[in-house]
Amino acid sequence: MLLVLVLAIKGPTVIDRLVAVNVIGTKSIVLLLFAGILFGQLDMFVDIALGYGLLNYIVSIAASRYYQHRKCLEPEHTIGKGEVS
Amino acid sequence: MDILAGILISTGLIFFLGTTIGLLRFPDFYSRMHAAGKGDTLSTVVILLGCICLISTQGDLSWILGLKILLIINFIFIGSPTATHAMMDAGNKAGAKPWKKDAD
Amino acid sequence: MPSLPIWQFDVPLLILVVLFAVVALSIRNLMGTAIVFGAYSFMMCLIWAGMGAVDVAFTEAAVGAGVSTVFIVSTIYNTSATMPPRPGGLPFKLFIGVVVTLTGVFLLSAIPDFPKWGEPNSPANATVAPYYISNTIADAHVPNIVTTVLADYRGFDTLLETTVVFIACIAIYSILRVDEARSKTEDSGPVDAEPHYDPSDSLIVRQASRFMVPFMQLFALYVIAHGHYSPGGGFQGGVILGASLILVAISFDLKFLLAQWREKQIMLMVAWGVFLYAVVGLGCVFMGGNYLDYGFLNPVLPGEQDMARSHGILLVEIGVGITVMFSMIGIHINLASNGHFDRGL
Amino acid sequence: MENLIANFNYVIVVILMMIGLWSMLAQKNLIKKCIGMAIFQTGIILFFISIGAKDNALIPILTEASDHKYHDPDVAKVANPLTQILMLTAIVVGVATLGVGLALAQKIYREYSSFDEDEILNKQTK
Repeated sequence: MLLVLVLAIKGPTVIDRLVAVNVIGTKSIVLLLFAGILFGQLDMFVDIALGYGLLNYIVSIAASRYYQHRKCLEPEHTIGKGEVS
Repeated sequence: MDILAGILISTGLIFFLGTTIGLLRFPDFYSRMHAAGKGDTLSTVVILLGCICLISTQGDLSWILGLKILLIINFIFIGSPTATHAMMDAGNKAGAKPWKKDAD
Repeated sequence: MPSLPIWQFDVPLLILVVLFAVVALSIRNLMGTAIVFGAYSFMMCLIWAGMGAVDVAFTEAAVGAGVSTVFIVSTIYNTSATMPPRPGGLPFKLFIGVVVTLTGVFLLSAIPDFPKWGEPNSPANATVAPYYISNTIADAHVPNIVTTVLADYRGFDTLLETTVVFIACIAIYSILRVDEARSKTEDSGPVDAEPHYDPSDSLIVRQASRFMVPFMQLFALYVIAHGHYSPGGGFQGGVILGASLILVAISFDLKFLLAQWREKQIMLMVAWGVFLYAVVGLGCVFMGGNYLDYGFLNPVLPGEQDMARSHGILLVEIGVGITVMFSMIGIHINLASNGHFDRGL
Repeated sequence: MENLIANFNYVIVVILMMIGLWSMLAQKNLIKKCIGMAIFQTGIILFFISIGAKDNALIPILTEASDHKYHDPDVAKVANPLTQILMLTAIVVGVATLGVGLALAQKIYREYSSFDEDEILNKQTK
């Protein structure tokens, strides 16, 4: 399930990575709950998932504030293929 | 109840598969956002509903767990579209170009 | 019955973690590095949960989702995200590669001496840990063993760790804060040309944060108070509280936060947390016990000796929570505004 | 192969530490050095946590449920709490030290307007 997202994380621009990380964060909530069900002690894991549900979107808001204020897209566009050194 | 849980979880997984395919295959940032924002939220909510069904038969304290998972669903429902909106706005302001058919 | 290291769960995640680390370090744009590092921390949280370390997973969740990535992003915001391509340097990199590989080979050669993964009788599990596990209920009435060990059995350790957080906050203040910040005048201009603040953007984000922040703070208080029975405690709750105020600073404005908490107040509260911890310890000495031996507090706190220990743990956790919360905010306002405290991320 | 799976966690620990070390030594960019430090640290945390994990054990929070007993629990059935608390504090302290590192980097950028080690050295010698 998450293996597909690894491909997404290599997406072309930084902001695509942001999208992918947001998706990964939401999916970790689900995976945490599954781990809790596997352990048979879901009541302990549900708190962590709740914390994730609350905190998950801070990162994306922070990063998007960065782009809103900078108003210039990152040079990863211009470098193009050479993004991975 | 277990059958309902199975149906819900597998539906969520199908939606999630659609999300990932959309993320990988769509050509530009805005359409990727479209796939991620909708599919991700919906699939997570459906899977969590399935989890509620799955645990609702075990133990007498399971209604608290169900309530907590409902809270998680609530927060995801608020937080995830907000994050999507913020990212979309950021992409717009930062100048990501929409994809046109004749561009590439 | 599922076994604790769920192999099918852990092994792919461990491989993914290495992949994420490599990807994070090989991206040339620093923003990308920060974001992929956030995903790395999500994976780490899942690994801790899979190994049964729920408290560690909770801490990692709060820190990774709320705080650390924001720190990196705000640093990049005040500086630059680009890495100019540098030609050459290949011999140097080769040399470093050889050094690192040699270190790795030495470390790998030590692996067969270690106990197997999940060995119940390994030296780390056989010495002092069984005492903690079997005596926590009798000593302190706290089912969460991690909380007991954290605040009671190894209270000195935690006191010093809290002090380290406190010192780190002070260090950042003394490194970054500029002198003009006290006057708060607008003409003490930023060092490099910062983009101007646009108050008209992101109404939706503001409203959503207005809705979410009270729930976060309530949840954080629940985490601190309920840490005796479920994962949680001062560190996690403090980080979540700090993250909620960081969210306020991000989605509104830094000034909005600083209008409510002056920097002097923030520093005072950071000190108050450590002070509360130390005073609880000193109170035990005055009651005739050893330092941080909460059992002797039972004339003051309700309950018998074991319940007094439980309440003492709660007091200490509150102290830890205050320190961690306000040092996170202090670090954020310094990093986000480049020490000027006027505007920032 | 059996041996490798049994010690897989240590292999990952060593790899993570190598990545962190390489990043701290070979990268010229200060922020990447900071992130390398954080990765090195997670390697060490992983080492401790995986040493504390036990087969067929549950999480270190006692409940009245199933095979956990409130009083007199089965020690082999509960994961090691000691390593967990050490690492729990280490994570929070780690984020504080990461903040200190980033603050230093920001200060250096304020003086030299660069994150690159070589450029900073060049500007210093001028």
